Amino acid sequence: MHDNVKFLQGNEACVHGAIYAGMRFFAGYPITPSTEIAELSSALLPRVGGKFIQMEDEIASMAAVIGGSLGGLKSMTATSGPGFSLKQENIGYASITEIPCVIVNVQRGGPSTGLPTSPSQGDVMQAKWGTHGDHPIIVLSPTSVSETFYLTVKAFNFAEKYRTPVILLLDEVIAHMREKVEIPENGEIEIINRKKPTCIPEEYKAYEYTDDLVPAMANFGEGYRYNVTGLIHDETGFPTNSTKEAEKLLNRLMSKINNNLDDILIYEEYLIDDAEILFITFGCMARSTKESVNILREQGINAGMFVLKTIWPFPEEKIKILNKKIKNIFVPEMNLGQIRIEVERIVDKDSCVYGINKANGEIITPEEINDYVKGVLQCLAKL
Amino acid sequence: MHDNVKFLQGNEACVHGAIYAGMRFFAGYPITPSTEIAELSSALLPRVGGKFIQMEDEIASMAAVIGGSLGGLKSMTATSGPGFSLKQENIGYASITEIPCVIVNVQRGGPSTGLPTSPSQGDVMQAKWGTHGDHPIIVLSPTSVSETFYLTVKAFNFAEKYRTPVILLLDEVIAHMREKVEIPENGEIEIINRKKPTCIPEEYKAYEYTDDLVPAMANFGEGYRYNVTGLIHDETGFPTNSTKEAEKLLNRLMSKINNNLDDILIYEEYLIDDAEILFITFGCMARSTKESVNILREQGINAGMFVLKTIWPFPEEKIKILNKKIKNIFVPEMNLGQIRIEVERIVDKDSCVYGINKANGEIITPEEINDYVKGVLQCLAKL
Amino acid sequence: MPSKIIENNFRIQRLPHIWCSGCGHGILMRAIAVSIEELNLDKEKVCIVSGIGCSSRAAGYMNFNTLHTTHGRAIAFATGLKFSNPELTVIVISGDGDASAIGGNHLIHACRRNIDITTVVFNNNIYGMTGGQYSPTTPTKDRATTAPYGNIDKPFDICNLASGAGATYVARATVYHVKKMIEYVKKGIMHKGFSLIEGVSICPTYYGRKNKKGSSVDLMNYLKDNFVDIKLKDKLPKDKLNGKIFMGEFKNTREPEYVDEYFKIIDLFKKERLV
Amino acid sequence: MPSKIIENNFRIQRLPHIWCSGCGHGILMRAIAVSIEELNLDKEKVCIVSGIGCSSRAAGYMNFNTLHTTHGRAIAFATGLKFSNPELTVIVISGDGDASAIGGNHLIHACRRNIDITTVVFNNNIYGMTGGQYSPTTPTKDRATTAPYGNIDKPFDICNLASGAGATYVARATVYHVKKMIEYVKKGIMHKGFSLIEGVSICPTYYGRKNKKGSSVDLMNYLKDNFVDIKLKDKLPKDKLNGKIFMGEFKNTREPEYVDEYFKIIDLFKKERLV
Amino acid sequence: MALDKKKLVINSNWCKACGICVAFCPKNVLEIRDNLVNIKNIQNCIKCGLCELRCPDYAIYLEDTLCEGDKIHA
Amino acid sequence: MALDKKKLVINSNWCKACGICVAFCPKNVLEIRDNLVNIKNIQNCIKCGLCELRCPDYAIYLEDTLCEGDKIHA
Amino acid sequence: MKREIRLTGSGGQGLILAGIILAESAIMSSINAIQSQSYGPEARGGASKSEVIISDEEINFPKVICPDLLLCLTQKAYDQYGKNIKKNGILIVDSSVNISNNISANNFYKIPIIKTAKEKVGREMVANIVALGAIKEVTQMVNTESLKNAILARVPQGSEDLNMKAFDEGQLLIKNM
Amino acid sequence: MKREIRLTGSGGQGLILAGIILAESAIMSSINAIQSQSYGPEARGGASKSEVIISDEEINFPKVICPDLLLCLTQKAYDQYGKNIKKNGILIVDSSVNISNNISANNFYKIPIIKTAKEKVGREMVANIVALGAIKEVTQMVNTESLKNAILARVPQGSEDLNMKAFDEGQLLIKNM
Ligand SMILES: Cc1ncc(C[n+]2csc(CCOP(=O)(O)OP(=O)(O)O)c2C)c(N)n1
Ligand SMILES: Cc1ncc(C[n+]2csc(CCOP(=O)(O)OP(=O)(O)O)c2C)c(N)n1
Ligand code: SF4
Ligand code: SF4
Ligand code: SF4
Ligand code: SF4
Ligand code: SF4
Ligand code: SF4
Ligand SMILES: [Mg+2]
Ligand SMILES: [Mg+2]
Repeated sequence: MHDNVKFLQGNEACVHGAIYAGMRFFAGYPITPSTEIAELSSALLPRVGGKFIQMEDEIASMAAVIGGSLGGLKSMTATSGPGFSLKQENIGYASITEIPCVIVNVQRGGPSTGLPTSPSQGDVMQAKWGTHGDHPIIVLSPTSVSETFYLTVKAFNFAEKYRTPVILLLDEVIAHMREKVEIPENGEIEIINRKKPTCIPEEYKAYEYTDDLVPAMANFGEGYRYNVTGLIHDETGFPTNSTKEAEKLLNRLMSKINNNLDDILIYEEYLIDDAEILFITFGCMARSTKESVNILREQGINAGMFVLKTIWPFPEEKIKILNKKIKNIFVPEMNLGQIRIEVERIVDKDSCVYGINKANGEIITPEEINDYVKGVLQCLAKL
Repeated sequence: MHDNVKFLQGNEACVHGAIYAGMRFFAGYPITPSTEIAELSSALLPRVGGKFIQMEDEIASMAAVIGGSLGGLKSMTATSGPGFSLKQENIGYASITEIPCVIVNVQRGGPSTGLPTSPSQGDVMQAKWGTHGDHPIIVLSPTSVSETFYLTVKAFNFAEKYRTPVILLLDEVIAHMREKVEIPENGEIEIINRKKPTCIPEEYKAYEYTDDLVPAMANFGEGYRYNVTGLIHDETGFPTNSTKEAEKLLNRLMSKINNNLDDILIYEEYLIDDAEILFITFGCMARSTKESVNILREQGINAGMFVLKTIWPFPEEKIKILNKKIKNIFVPEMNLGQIRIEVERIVDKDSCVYGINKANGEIITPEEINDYVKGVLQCLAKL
Repeated sequence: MPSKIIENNFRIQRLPHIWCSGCGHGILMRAIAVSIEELNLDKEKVCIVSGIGCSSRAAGYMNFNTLHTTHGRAIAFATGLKFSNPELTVIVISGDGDASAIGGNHLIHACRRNIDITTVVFNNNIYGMTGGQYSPTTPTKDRATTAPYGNIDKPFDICNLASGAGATYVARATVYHVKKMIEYVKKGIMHKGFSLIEGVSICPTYYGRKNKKGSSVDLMNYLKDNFVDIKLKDKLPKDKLNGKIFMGEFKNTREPEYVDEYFKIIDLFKKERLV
Repeated sequence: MPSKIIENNFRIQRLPHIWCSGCGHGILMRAIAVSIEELNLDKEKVCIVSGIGCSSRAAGYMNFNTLHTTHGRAIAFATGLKFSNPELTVIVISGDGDASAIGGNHLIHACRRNIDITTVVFNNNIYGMTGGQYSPTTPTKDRATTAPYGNIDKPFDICNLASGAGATYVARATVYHVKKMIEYVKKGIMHKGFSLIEGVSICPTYYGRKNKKGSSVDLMNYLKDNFVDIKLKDKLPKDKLNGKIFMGEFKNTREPEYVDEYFKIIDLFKKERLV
Repeated sequence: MALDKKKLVINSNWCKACGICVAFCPKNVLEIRDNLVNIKNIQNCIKCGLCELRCPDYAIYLEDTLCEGDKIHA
Repeated sequence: MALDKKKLVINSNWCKACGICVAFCPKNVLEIRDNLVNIKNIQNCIKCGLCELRCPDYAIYLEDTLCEGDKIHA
Repeated sequence: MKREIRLTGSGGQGLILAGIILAESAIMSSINAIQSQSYGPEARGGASKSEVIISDEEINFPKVICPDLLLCLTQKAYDQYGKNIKKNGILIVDSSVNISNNISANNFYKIPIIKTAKEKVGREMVANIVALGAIKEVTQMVNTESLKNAILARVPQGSEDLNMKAFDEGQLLIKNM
Repeated sequence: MKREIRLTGSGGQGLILAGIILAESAIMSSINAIQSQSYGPEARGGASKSEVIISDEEINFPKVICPDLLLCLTQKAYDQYGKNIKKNGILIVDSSVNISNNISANNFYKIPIIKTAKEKVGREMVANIVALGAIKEVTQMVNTESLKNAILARVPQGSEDLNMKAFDEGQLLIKNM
């Protein structure tokens, strides 16, 4: 194999992607099925002059990652369900303080300790709503090992560009399987770095309201002394009780993401043009579903597929457009229906949204999907 | 004032309700604006032979509460935003192990440390989705101090009856204001206690599949030795990797709640019969909204109000029925629109759902609501 | 057919346990059962509370009231359990990671409160369950899957930590020195207050293999040769103590116990009411 | 017009601070500023990291790189910061609750790792910010809003705890003994490794009032009369030491520092590459 | 053997052949054979119980008995 | 006073009248008057700086100076 | 009839208690009442406020929007809250407070509340009860008996006489105007 | 053409590595391949499995549903996985494994893989590579050169010859049948 062609697990591809994107700091705490991310990071980071630290728990890991980023290194942590729950408070902190970082959650069977070694997609809603209070977040979810590499790079790019925590939502299937990955040459993919202040320190406002709504970020120690706090703050970065400032801050935080949906929303359409039924899917379920679409088409059913690579923000407008034409929508998920309820909210009321769900630790097979779809179609035909 | 008439803060009413319901164990960690709940519990519990403990953090508090309940005492903890985020992992544990307990979250301005002393309703979605994995939960939210008393009793009753954690979602407004509460006589309100096994120990299955889907619960030390685990388990309580058992367990957990919506869904309707516009509201916003409805009616606009006292499970069917008649729905919330998106999902597509939102630490006033409503109505009239 | 002690104290239909061949955890679990048996405790009142880890799987095998909690939180769950029903004999089984990494805070606070719980830490110097990452007790320079170039962390001395935090009974033995282990666990259970017994275990699968320290027998021999009773500290010549690790009883004091103290407050009101 | 030392080290437009009249925290905050000033540190490289609490509000006033984090987590944030940029002088300011209740685990692990961070704990024996609940350092029997009948918890000795956990510089002074405080903070900052300085503070508003211990002046007098330098331990007669609390330097050892050790691993590969 | 009325029992279903009992038997009574513990010379056994004490899998132990000899449960 | 060229300065905007400086001044130079610190007899002041060291609000301090006397900023 | 009352001053002046007593006295007379207050660090140093709404009818919106009665015991409190008062509202300030010229309240009382507490009753601490006496006299919002009972129910044992005296002196401040 | 392969045995037998090598050899020949394996505590004690899917086309569903080729090195593994195999599938078992009578596979090979490794090659450890040799010979699924290169790229330095010998012996096991 060529040097740049590697046969990797999803977890390994994530680490390679991260280092490609410039990750030089990793803090974590082991947990199945994410552990390989920490392990490979511990082996590779020193080789590129980067730092790896195993913290005492997930809370500390998340905290250290924020500290690491503020110290100037691109930073990442990785965990699974229980650890993701523990990180929530500090994810909210990263969000309101606008400190770029990447959090990988390799989903496993929940709730609680659940099925630690089994796959699941049960943390989709948690990725958006897990911390208290409204806050912006970007959540990406890959469907293959090689895409894991690319979306990890994207995750860092988004984190830096929009100064926000980005969650990479993997699942155990993608995380643990091995596939071919072609590592691009340096420079082949654009790497984005945080915008630095250009003004003199006296004029620096750490949370300035600029046109792009993303304030320039000085790293600690670079000659700009400023304050970072999880309290509501004004553009100087100092706490305020002003309701006006609170509103302004929250608006900016939400808008810096929502104004850039064109850039942030990543998705894939497969055989959409003539589709009569539509699958909306993500993560490892996109694999079953693609197979499913192929089989259905062979059997004369015009199925199409819309794959969410960006889960949050949700590609609402895009789905609305598809929904103009396609009224029967199937959402296969390894949970009890989390993306489904989001789709239900968006579609026309003359549409039907069907959840194909399983949360027992097994991946849903193409056969199971097709059986379900055919059942529904038969039933509709009888109406 | 009569002895049973008290002038109390919402937080105090919560403690009185809890003790009335039989709470004899409280573990917590102070945080504004929930602290008075811990403080009053520390003063009152020893007087009824109950136990109060201040733990080292919120994670430990949640753990101790589960331990306390398993030891046989009705148990509660109270916190606010940041602490609620920290409790999430163990809330999931209580859910899957079916250990009754009550978690009070007095919402404050988020995200992160946010506006610690300001009101908010920003944790509605988190209350359902905060922990990893699909899981059942009941969430109640009072609109007055006296209702805080009653819903706290309900919370304990639901917890015991359905063997589930119940979240009481207060907001800073209700928690800190003082109103009259009439404490009912003992016996006036039904108090429900966990169902105990009647079989001999050898036959006891801690997670048996019974008709009501709620297994009888032995307290530790009562002569039934069994195993409790956060792993997926079969009806004996021991871990299993069987996908069939996983599915069965999750189904039972969800169904024991969803099969009893008639019992669990608490709501209030106000001037619904002839309403042309509908407010859907909860917590302190029900106060502004009621005022708003009254004013609008004086001005000839037939407004009505639906108040969620049970937020999760969501009263989907009930709202669908209302929506058959009423197409313009306003959802005033002190967040960026959390109940609104749930309503959007449910209503017919010829309906319009308008969010009236503020997340800056201020309560939305009746005037603000009415200005918004009138703006919309004018606009609609022009169409 | 298992032995009487096993039959009396274990859920034998769940044995053999999932632990690897030569894993020290089985030795420690048995030591706890023997302690309970020899103390003649009411089994209906015995509760085993554990966290998550290989060690924490012990709860599932022991035939008492067993509570397998979340990672690191066993002591906090146990605190609620003991406080709510003080009749219970509450024994926590935890790993070095469970007790001293993610669970470190609960450990030190239980030590401080001196609540009547006995905690046995199965210390194998590694995270076994997740496949061999270094733990807070992995010796410096040792290798682990997250320390491929050697661990740079300084390890905790769990007994020191517990003493510094205020525990009132603190002891250490190893899976080689099982009789001592049984003695200390018994003393710990009888001790009124928080007791911590560190049971030095072996993990041939990860710790042993990663560090090329050989089979479980080799690891046992290491324990045999390197652990010295603290009583001999002043008796042995200096050079015999070089590089040795102490075991034995490090602390055994009587201080007010948490639940007892709380009952005094409750009694205050009981008396008032009786007047 | 403030003094030079204040002007040089504080965001004076944000003063006076929100702390109550007579709150000891202001005294400790100044002591830290004086230490920085006297050490002639590059202010652009100084980072103050704090958690949540009255004490933690200090970060907002000090004119350095300041990071006001979440409750209890300051040391974990600081660990990331220091590790990512070792040129920074990282000083953590934390309360007794912040550092030893919710943040206890991060504290002991930083001690263990011996990472070059200086932590100053503003210990007022109470949760000030939330209105007077007992903390892990509230003395037994004292009253607090959550201990209306007297606290039954045994308090931590934070210095003992840090020593047991492996910190390499540990000292204590009080808001009365400010010169000592400055001396220890300076030593702590210069010390290569994790240093913990406990600054015993006063909270007249909650701790003082709840316990009827009088004004801030009374509380200061209490510190004056009851804290004894550890150096005098063996010099003073026993009865003079009765009920006294020790202050001074409890530990000062040199051990490998975390970041240094990690750089050795990085250098391993650098060398390889250079060959 | 009549002396102490104890017999040495092996539960081979549970034995994982770790060899700990073999290594630390003071009398060299045991061996691993075919990936299982085996009693190679029971006559040397002093019924000290050290094998039982250290067997991680409860696969070897002393049983109180009146007459029967040492045995293996397969 | 020419001796050490230090003057005692009060920033009354910041003084919260806690009385700490008053209580621990070795020379009884200070007092609280009208809810503010006040210099009652500067001549006793030995410029030891203890007031500055312990003032929680940085409202009293010694300033290096060439000539001017002690002063109060209101 | 709904009345909004805002009591303002500094942290230690007992205005929260005064608000509670006022509300409880209303409840004793079977009138509805809600009390609320400002929280947070700002409640510690700066101006503090206690709000009461009293009404024969159900009280929905629980916060004071524009008070019918405003009490200011300190300059800081007046500076912060003094502007916001109903057209026909009543403003009561302590005599230590300097009033701006354009007061929006029609009814305006500047009375020596703190001084009366300190000098006539002998304890500055009871200024809040003096204020209650004055408020009662100005507004007749609540029944005197109920208010007295409410005070007695809330003040520390042994201080009843002191507080009754304070209450009476407060009433006199208005009566003697 | 898509082929599903399942390699089963016990924890330490190196079947995961064998799966990876097989998949990598496919990739070297520009064929698509996915490898996956069982995880968790059960991977420690009981039967372990490594799965490979090889295909000229894109591989969507990443798990083996019903293998075209099943290898069982232990009885436990056979008991657990032996039943599930395609009608025309190939079953290869170590000679130590007892086979039930109703085998569903048409093509069935019982060969002394472990014994060969132990006795002919001299290291039980290389049974996985012996198995790869046999698989290659039975299926011709992948190119011999690629497979050899894939082996060489993954085995520890210094063990190349040993492993090449193992591979050859594996091939011979079939050739000599
Ligand atoms: C919150 C959380 N984080 C991480 C894990 C993953 N995890 C499970 S066990 C374990 C470590 C176990 O180590 P130890 O306590 O030493 O027990 P051992 O397996 O070595 O006996 C970890 C990190 C988890 N289950 N939950
Ligand atoms: C997760 C979380 N839990 C609780 C709180 C509430 N809280 C804020 S400060 C504090 C205690 C502060 O005590 P300490 O650290 O001693 O500081 P002090 O105010 O006494 O200086 C608490 C419990 C919080 N902000 N976040
Ligand atoms: S991995 Fe280690 S600790 Fe876990 S069972 Fe195996 S030997 Fe024991
Ligand atoms: S409450 Fe206590 S600690 Fe907080 S500022 Fe006031 S005196 Fe200081
Ligand atoms: S110690 Fe136990 S498991 Fe190990 S070889 Fe002996 S009998 Fe078998
Ligand atoms: S009882 Fe003692 S002598 Fe006999 S086999 Fe066991 S260890 Fe050896
Ligand atoms: S110590 Fe400072 S704040 Fe206190 S009285 Fe003196 S000058 Fe004023
Ligand atoms: S400098 Fe010394 S003597 Fe002068 S006022 Fe201050 S404390 Fe007193
Ligand atoms: Mg371990
Ligand atoms: Mg404190």
